[in-house]
Amino acid sequence: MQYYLILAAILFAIGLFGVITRRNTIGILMSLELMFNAAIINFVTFNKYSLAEGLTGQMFGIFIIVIAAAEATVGLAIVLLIYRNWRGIDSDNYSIMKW
Amino acid sequence: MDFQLPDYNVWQMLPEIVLFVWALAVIVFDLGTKRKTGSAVGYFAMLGLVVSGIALAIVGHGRGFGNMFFNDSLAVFFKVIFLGAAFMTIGSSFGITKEKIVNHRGEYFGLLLFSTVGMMFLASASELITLYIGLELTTIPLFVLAAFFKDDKKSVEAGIKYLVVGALSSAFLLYGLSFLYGLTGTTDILQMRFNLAAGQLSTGGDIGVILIVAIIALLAGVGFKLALPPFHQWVPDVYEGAPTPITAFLSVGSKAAGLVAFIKIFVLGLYAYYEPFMAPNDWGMLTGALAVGAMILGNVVAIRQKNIKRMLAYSSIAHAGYIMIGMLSMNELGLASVGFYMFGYLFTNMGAFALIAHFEDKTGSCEIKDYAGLSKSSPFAAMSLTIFLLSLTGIPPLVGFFGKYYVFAAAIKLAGSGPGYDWIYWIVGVALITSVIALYYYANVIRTMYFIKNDAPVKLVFSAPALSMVVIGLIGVFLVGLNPEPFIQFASGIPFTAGFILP
Amino acid sequence: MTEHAYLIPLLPLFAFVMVVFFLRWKEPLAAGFSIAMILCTWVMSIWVLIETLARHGEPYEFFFYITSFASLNFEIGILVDPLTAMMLIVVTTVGSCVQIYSLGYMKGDPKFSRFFAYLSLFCFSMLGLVLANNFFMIFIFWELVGLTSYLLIGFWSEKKVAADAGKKAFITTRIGDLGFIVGLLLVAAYCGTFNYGEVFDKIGAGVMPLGVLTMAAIFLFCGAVGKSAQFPLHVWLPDAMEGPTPVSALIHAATMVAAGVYLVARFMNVFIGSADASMVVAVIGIITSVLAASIALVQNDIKRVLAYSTVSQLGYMIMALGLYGYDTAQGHHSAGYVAGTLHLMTHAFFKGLLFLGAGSVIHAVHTNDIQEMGGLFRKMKATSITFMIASLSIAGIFPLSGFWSKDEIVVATSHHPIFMVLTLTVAFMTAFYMWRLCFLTFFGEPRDAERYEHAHESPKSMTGPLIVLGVLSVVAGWVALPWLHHGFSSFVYHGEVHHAGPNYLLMLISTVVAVSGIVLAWLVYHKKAISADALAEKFRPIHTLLYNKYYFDELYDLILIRPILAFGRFWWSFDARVVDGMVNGTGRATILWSDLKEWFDVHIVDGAVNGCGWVVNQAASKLKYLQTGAVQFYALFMLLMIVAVALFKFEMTRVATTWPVLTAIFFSGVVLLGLLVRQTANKKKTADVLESDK
Amino acid sequence: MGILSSLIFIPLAGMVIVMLIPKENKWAIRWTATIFSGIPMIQSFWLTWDYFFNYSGSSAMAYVEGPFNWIPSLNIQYFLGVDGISVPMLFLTGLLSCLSIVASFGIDKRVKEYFAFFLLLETGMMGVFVSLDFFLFYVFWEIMLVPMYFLIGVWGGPRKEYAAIKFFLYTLFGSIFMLVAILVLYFTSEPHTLNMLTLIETSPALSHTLQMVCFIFLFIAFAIKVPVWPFHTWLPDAHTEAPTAVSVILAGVLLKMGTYAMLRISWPMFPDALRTLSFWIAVLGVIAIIYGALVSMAQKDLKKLVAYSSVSHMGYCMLALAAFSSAQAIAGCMFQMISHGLITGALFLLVGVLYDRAHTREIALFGGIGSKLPIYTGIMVFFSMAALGLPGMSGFVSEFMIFVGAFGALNKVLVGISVLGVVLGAAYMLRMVQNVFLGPFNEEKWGGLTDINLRELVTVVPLMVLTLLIGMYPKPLTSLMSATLENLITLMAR
Repeated sequence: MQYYLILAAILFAIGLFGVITRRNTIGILMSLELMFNAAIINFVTFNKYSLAEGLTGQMFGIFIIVIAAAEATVGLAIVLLIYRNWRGIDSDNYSIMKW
Repeated sequence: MDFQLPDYNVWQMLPEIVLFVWALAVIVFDLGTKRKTGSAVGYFAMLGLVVSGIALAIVGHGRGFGNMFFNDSLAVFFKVIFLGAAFMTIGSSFGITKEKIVNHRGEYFGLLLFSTVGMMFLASASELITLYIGLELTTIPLFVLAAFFKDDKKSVEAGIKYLVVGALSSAFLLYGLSFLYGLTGTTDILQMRFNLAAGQLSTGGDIGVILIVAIIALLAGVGFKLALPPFHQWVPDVYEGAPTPITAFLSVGSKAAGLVAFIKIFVLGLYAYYEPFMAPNDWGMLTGALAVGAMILGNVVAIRQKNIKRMLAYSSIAHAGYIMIGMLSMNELGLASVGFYMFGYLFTNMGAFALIAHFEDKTGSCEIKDYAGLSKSSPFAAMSLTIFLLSLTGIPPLVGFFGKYYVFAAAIKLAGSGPGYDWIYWIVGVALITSVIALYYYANVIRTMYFIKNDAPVKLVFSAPALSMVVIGLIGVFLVGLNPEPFIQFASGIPFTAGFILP
Repeated sequence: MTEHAYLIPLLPLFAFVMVVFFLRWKEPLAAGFSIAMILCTWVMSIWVLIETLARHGEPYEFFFYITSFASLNFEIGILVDPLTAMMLIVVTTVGSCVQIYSLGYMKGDPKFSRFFAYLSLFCFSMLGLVLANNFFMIFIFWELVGLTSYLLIGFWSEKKVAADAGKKAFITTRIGDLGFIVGLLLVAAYCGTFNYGEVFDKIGAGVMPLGVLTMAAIFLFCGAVGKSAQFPLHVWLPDAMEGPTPVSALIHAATMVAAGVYLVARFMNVFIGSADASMVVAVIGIITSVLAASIALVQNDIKRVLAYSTVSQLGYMIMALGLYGYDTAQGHHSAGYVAGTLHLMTHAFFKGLLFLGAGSVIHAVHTNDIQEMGGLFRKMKATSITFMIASLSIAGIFPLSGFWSKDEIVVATSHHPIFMVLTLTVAFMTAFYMWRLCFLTFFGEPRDAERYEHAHESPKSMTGPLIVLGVLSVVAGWVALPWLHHGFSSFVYHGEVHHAGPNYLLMLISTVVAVSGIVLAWLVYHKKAISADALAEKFRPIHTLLYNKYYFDELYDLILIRPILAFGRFWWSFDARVVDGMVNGTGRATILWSDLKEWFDVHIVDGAVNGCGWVVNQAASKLKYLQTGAVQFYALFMLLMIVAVALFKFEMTRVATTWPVLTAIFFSGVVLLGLLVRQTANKKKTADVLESDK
Repeated sequence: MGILSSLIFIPLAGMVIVMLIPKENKWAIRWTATIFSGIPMIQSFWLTWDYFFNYSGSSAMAYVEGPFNWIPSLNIQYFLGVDGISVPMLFLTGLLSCLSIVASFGIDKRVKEYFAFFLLLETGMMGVFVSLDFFLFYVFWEIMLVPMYFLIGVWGGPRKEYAAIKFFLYTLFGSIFMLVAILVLYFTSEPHTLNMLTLIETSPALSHTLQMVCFIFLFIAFAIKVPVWPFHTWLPDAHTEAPTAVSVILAGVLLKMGTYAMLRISWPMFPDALRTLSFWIAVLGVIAIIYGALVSMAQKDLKKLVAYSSVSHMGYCMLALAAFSSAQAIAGCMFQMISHGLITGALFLLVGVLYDRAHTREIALFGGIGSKLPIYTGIMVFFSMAALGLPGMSGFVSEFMIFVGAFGALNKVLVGISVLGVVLGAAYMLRMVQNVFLGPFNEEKWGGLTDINLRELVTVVPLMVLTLLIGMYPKPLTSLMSATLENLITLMAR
C-alpha cells in the first residue's frame, strides 16, 4: 500500500512543481491534472487497502475524473481567450493586476 | 458486496432540481428568443430563484439518499443565503448585461444559477463525494463567469487566475480528503467522526501524522474558498477583474459555500475541542492564527487600495477572519454567529456591490477617487453606500455590528469557559483593533463621496432593478440590525443541526 | 436694621444691574442712581454701627445653605460684629466720596455710565466680603473684588498699559488666592464646616494639629499677600495706577487692598494658634513696609508714590496684626490687633483723600510727573490744603488721625526691638517722601509753565469729597484716644478687651521721627539746602536700585512669566508632536505596513517569481531563465505557507520546545530566498538586455 | 411611548421629516429642525421640573420604561430610566441641541443633510443618557459617531477631514474596549444580563483581576471621550475644525458622556478596582488640569484655546471622580459637567459669532474690538470669567466643590497642585480677552465688524442665565441629585 501512496505523493509533488514552474498555461493545466490523478490514486488505494467498505473510493475517483475533465475544459477555453487577448499563452503575460 | 439501495427521497431535493431545470430553461429561453430578450431573461432567472426558495420552504427539514443529503437547519439557512446572494447578483447584473454582455445573457444567468445549485448541494451534503461535487459545481461556473468579458484582459486574467488557484486548492482538498477517507474508511461525515472518536481507524486507533497532513491539505483547500490567508492571493486580482456582480457573488455566495464546507469538514467531521481524540490534532489554534492573519492582512492592505473592488476584496479577506472567530468558538453561539454574520454580510456586501456595479455601468470606473462629489449629485447613492460601508465597519445599529457582536460574544464565551482558551482573548483583541483600522479605509470612501469637491460629479440614475437591489440591501441592513431577534432565532438552529450535539 | 444688613451689599448690586441694563444711556441718571444707592448703604452702615454699639459688640449672624450635602455645606450669610461694622463705615464712606468725586473726574468720558456700574459692582463685592460669615462666601467676594478691580484698572482698555496692568493685577492676586484656596480647603477638611464661628471653635478645640494649623494660616495669609500687595506679590499695585484715579482711591488705597488686612484680622483665631505663622505674617509685613517706603522715596509719578506708600502702610498693618498673633500665642498682651484695625480705618480715609487729591491735581495739570508740577498751591487751595492735611496725617503728626494709629503700631512693636527700629525708619521715610511730594507739587516755582497756566481748581463735586475726607483724616483717629478707655479698643478687639495706657515716650519718639522727616524734605526740596541731584549722585547704585523698584518686575518676568509661557509652548509642541505624534504615528505605521506589502509585492513577489526561475535554472542546468506569471507565485506562496503551517503544526503536537527554532529556520529561509531573488532579479535584467541585443 | 422614548425618537422623526423636505426649501428645513429639537428641549425641562418635585427624594430610577425584550436570545433589553445624574444631562442635551440648531441657521451649505445629521446626533446623545441596558447604551454611544463624523468632515474648517477621521477612529478605538468589557460582564454575570442596574449589584463580587481588567477597559473607552490626558489629542482638532454648533455639542454634551458613563457604569460597578486606581486617576486629572491650561496659554487660535481649556476643565471632573468617597467631589463633578457644558458651549458659540464676521480666529490679528462690539465683548468677558472660575458663576461652584471634596478625600499635595490650574486658567483667559478685545483698535481692518445679532443673542443668553443661576444658588441642583449621589457613594464604598 505504501508504494501506491508514495507514487501518489510523487505525482502530486511533480504536479505541484509543474504548476509552479511551467511557463505555458497549458502545461499548468496538465500539471493540475497530475495532482488530481494523485488524489485519485490515493482514493483507489485506500478503498482497496483500508477499512473502507464498498466502492466509495472508486466512485469518488470516477467523479474526480469527470470534474477534472470539466475543469480542464473550462481551463482550455480560458486559455483560448488568453491567446486571443495576448497572442500567447505564457503565464507571465497575465499579470496586469497586482498589488 | 452488499449493495443496499438507499431510500431515495427525491422530494428533498426539490429546490435544487427546480433551480437546475430552471437554469437550463434560462439558457434555452435566451437561445429560443434569439438572444433578443433584453432584461426578460434576467427576470426569468430571478423568478427561478424565488420558485426555488418557495420550494425550499415547502420541503422543510428532512433527509434523502440515505445519509447523503440533509435538509437540516444548517442547510436551509445557508441555502437561503445562497439564493439571496444569487438573487441580488442577478438584480445588480442588469446594467452589465445591457452594456457589455449583450449576446450571452442566457449563459451568464444560467451559469449563475448552476453555481447556486452547486452551493445548495454543498449545503446539504453530508458526505465527502457530494460535498466535493457541490464544491466543484459551485466553482467551475464561477471560473467562466469571472472570465466572462472575453475581450477584457483583466477579466480573462481574473478567470485564469481563479481557475489555476482554484484547481490547485481543490487538488489539495482532494488529497486531504483522500487521507481522511483512508484513515476512517468512510466518506460519510458523521460516520467519519464516529470512527475517529471510537478509534476505528485503518491505522488501528493511532491517528498519527496522517490526520495532520489531511488537516493541512484540507485547510488549504477550504481556505482558498474562504479567502483565508495564506490562501488569499487570488482574491484581489479576481475581485478586481471579474464582472462586478460576479465579484459580489464571489464575496458572499462563494464565501458562504466555503463556510459550509468548513463547517461540514472541520466542525462536523473533525470535531475539535470537546472530543479527547482530537486533542493533539486540534485545528482551533491553527485556524485562529489564520484568522488573525486574515484580519490583519485584509484590513491593513486595504488601506492603500485605490480601486474600490480591490479594497472590498481585502475587506472580504478581513471579514473571513472575523467569521472564523465565530467558527472557532464551538459553543451554541459559535455556528449561529457565523450564520448570522454571513446573513448580515449578504445584505451589506451585496448592497454595496450593487451600487458599485451600478456606478461602474455609468462611469466605467471603479476607482475610489471617481466617487468624489457623489453625495451632491446622487445623495441617495452616496448615503446608501455610506450605510453599507458603516455596516461593514460594524457601527450599530446596522447589521454588521450585530454580526460582529454575536461573533465576539461567542468567542468571549468560549474564552471564559476555561483556562485553556485564554488565547481567544488575544484573537478577539486583534479583531477589535483591526476593525478600527477597517474604519479608516471605509471612511476613506465616505470621505471621498462627501468631503471632496468635484466639479462634475457623476449623476447616477437608477434603473429599477439596481434601485431595488440597493433598497433590499438597505432594508436588510436596517431590519436585521434593528430587529435581529427572528434572524438570530433562525441562525441559532444551526448548531443543533444533525450530529452536532452540544456538550 | 442689623437684620436687614444683607441689603447693604444688595443695593449697589441693584444699582449695577439697573445701570447696565436700563440706565446706561442716561448718564446723569446712571450716576445719580448709583450714588443714591451708595449713600443709602452709607446711612444703613451708620445705622448698623449704632445698633452694634448698642449691642455692645454682640455679633449678629444670619445664614442659609445653598447646597444640600450631608455635611460640609456651602452657606451664604451675614455676620455683623464690630470689625464688620467698622469696615462697613470705611467702605461706604470712601465709596460715597469717590462716587461723588467721580461725577466731576469722569465727566465727558465715553464710558461714564459704565464706570459707575463698575463702581457699584465693586461696592457690592467689597461689602459682601466684609459681611461674609464664612470662608466660602468671603472667598466668593474676594474673587469678585478681584474681578472688579481688573475691570476698573483696565477701564481705559484702549491703552495697552492699562489692559496689561489689569491682567497683571488679576493674575498676581490670583496667585495669592491659590494659597487662600488651599488654606481654605485645609480648614474645611479638618473642621468640616466653613462657618467662621464653628471653624474658630473647632480650632480652639484643637482639631487641627499645630503643623497643619501653621500651614493653613500661612496659606490663608497668601491670599492677603496677594490682595494687599505684600512682598513678594506687591508688584501689581503700582501698575494698577493706570486705572482712573477714583478707582485708585477707592480700590487700591482704601478698601480692596485693605481686604487683606481685614482677612488677617478676621482670621486672627487661626493665626493666634500658631506663633510661627504669625511671625511670618509680621516679617512679611515689615519687609514690605521697608521695601515699599524706600522705593517711594525716589519715584516721580505722583500716583506711584502714593501706591508705594499704600503698600508700605499696608505692611504696617499686617505687621501689627502679625505681632499681635505672635504675642498672643506667646501669652502676652499686645496692642497689635487694635493698632492694625485702627490704622486700617484711618489709612483708608487719609489715603483715599491723598489719591483723590492727586486725582484733582492730575485733572488740573494732565500729568502724573511731579517734576513737571510745582506751585500749585496758589491755584488749587482746597486741594492743596486737604492734601497736606492728609500728608500730615500719614506722617503721624499730632493730633491728626494718623498719629494715633501709627502710635498704636509702634506700641505694638514694643516687645520686638528690631521691628520697632524698622517701624520708626519707615515712619521717617514716610514723612520724607510724602512731604517731598507736597513740596514738589504745591510749592516752589512751577517747573512746567504751560501746564501751570492751564491748571485750575477742580469742580465742587471733586473738592467736596476732599473736604469730607479731610475732616475724617483729622478726626477719625480720635476714637482711639488713649484717654478714652471705652473708645475704639473696647469696641474692635480680639479675645479680651485690653487697654494699653498712653505711652508718652513712644509718642514723642514717633513725633520726632515724623517731624525730622518732614524737615529733611523741606530742606531738600523746598529750601534746596541739600541738592537732591547730588544726593542721588552720591548714592547712585542705591538710587538706581530704588528707582527701578528693586527690579522686581524684571525678575519676575525672567524667572516666572517667560518660563511659564515657554513651558506652555513647550507642552503645546509636546502635545502636537509627541502625544499626538504617537497617535498619528500608529496610524502612519499602519499605512506604512500597507505600503510594505506593496514593496513586498514589487520586490519580493516579482523577485521570487524570477527566483524560482533561478532555482530551476540551477537544477535543470542551463535552461533559459524561466519566467512564470504571478499566478504561479500565488501557488508557490500557498505551498510555502502550507509547509510553514505544517512545520508549525508538527512542532506544536510533537516537540513543543523546538518549534520556535524551526520557525526561525523557516523564516530565515524565506529571507534568504528573498535575497537570492533580488540578486537574480538583477541577473534577469542583464539577461533581458542581452536577449534584446540579439 | 414614555417620555424617555419620545426624547430619543422625536429627533429621529425630525430627521426623517427633514430628509423628506426638498433641499431648496432651506427655511422649512431649519424650522423643522428647530421644532423637532425644541420639543425634546421642552420635554427635558419638564422632566427636570417633574423629577425635582416628585422623584428627587429617592435614588430609584424614574420614568422607567421596560425592560422590554429586544433581542431575547442575547438578553438584550430596551430599558430606559433616569435618575439624579441623568436628568441634568438630559436638560443640558435638550437645551444645547436646540440652541445649537438655532445657532446653525447660518449654515448655507447642504442644509438638509446638516440638520438631518444634527437631529440624529441628538437622538444618540439622548439615548446615551437614558439607557439602562448596557448594549443599548453602546448602540447609542456609537450611533453618535457617524453624524459627528459627517458634521465635522463636511461643514468643518480647513483640516476637517483629518479632524473628522481622527475623531471617528479615536472614539471607535475606545469603544471597542467597552465592547469587550460588555461581553465579559455579560458572560460572567449569572444569569447572563446586560441590565446595568443588575450588573452594578452583582459585579463587585467578581474577582479582583477581572474587575481591574473590566474597569481599565471601560476607563479607556470613557477616558477617550472625556478626554483624559493623554487620550485628548483628538479633541483640539475636532473642536477647532468642527462648525460652531458642532463644537458646542462636542464640548457641551459629548465630553460629558465620558464622565457620565464613568459615574453611571464603571465607578459603581467596580469599587474594588476604583479604590486601587483612584490615585492614578487623580494624577491623570491633575496632569490634564495643568497641562491643558499650559497648552491653552500657547495657543494662537481662539477656538483652539477654548478647546484646550476643555481638556483642563474636564481634568477637574477626573479629579473629582477620583475622590469618589466625597459627596462634594461627586456633586462637583456633576456641576463641572453642567457648567462646562454651558460655559464652553457659549464660548464656542461666541467664537463662532466672531469667526462669522472676521473669518479668522487668530488671536494676534485682533485687538481692541471691545469698543466696536460692546455687547459681544461684554458677553464674551462674562463667559471668560465664568470659565476661569469666577465666583457667582457655575464654574466656580463646581471647581470649589471639587477642591473641597477632593482635598478631603485625596492626597492633599496633589489637590494643592491642581489648584494651580485656577491661576493658569485666569492667565490664558485674560490673555485672550486682552489681546482680542482690549488694547488699540485697528479701525481699517475691523471697522466693518458688526455686533452680535438677535438670533445669536438668543442662543447665548439662556446659557448666561443658567450659568449665573447655578453659580449663585446651586441648592436646587444639589437637592435634585443628592439622593442619587448618596446612593452612588454607598455603591462605590462597597
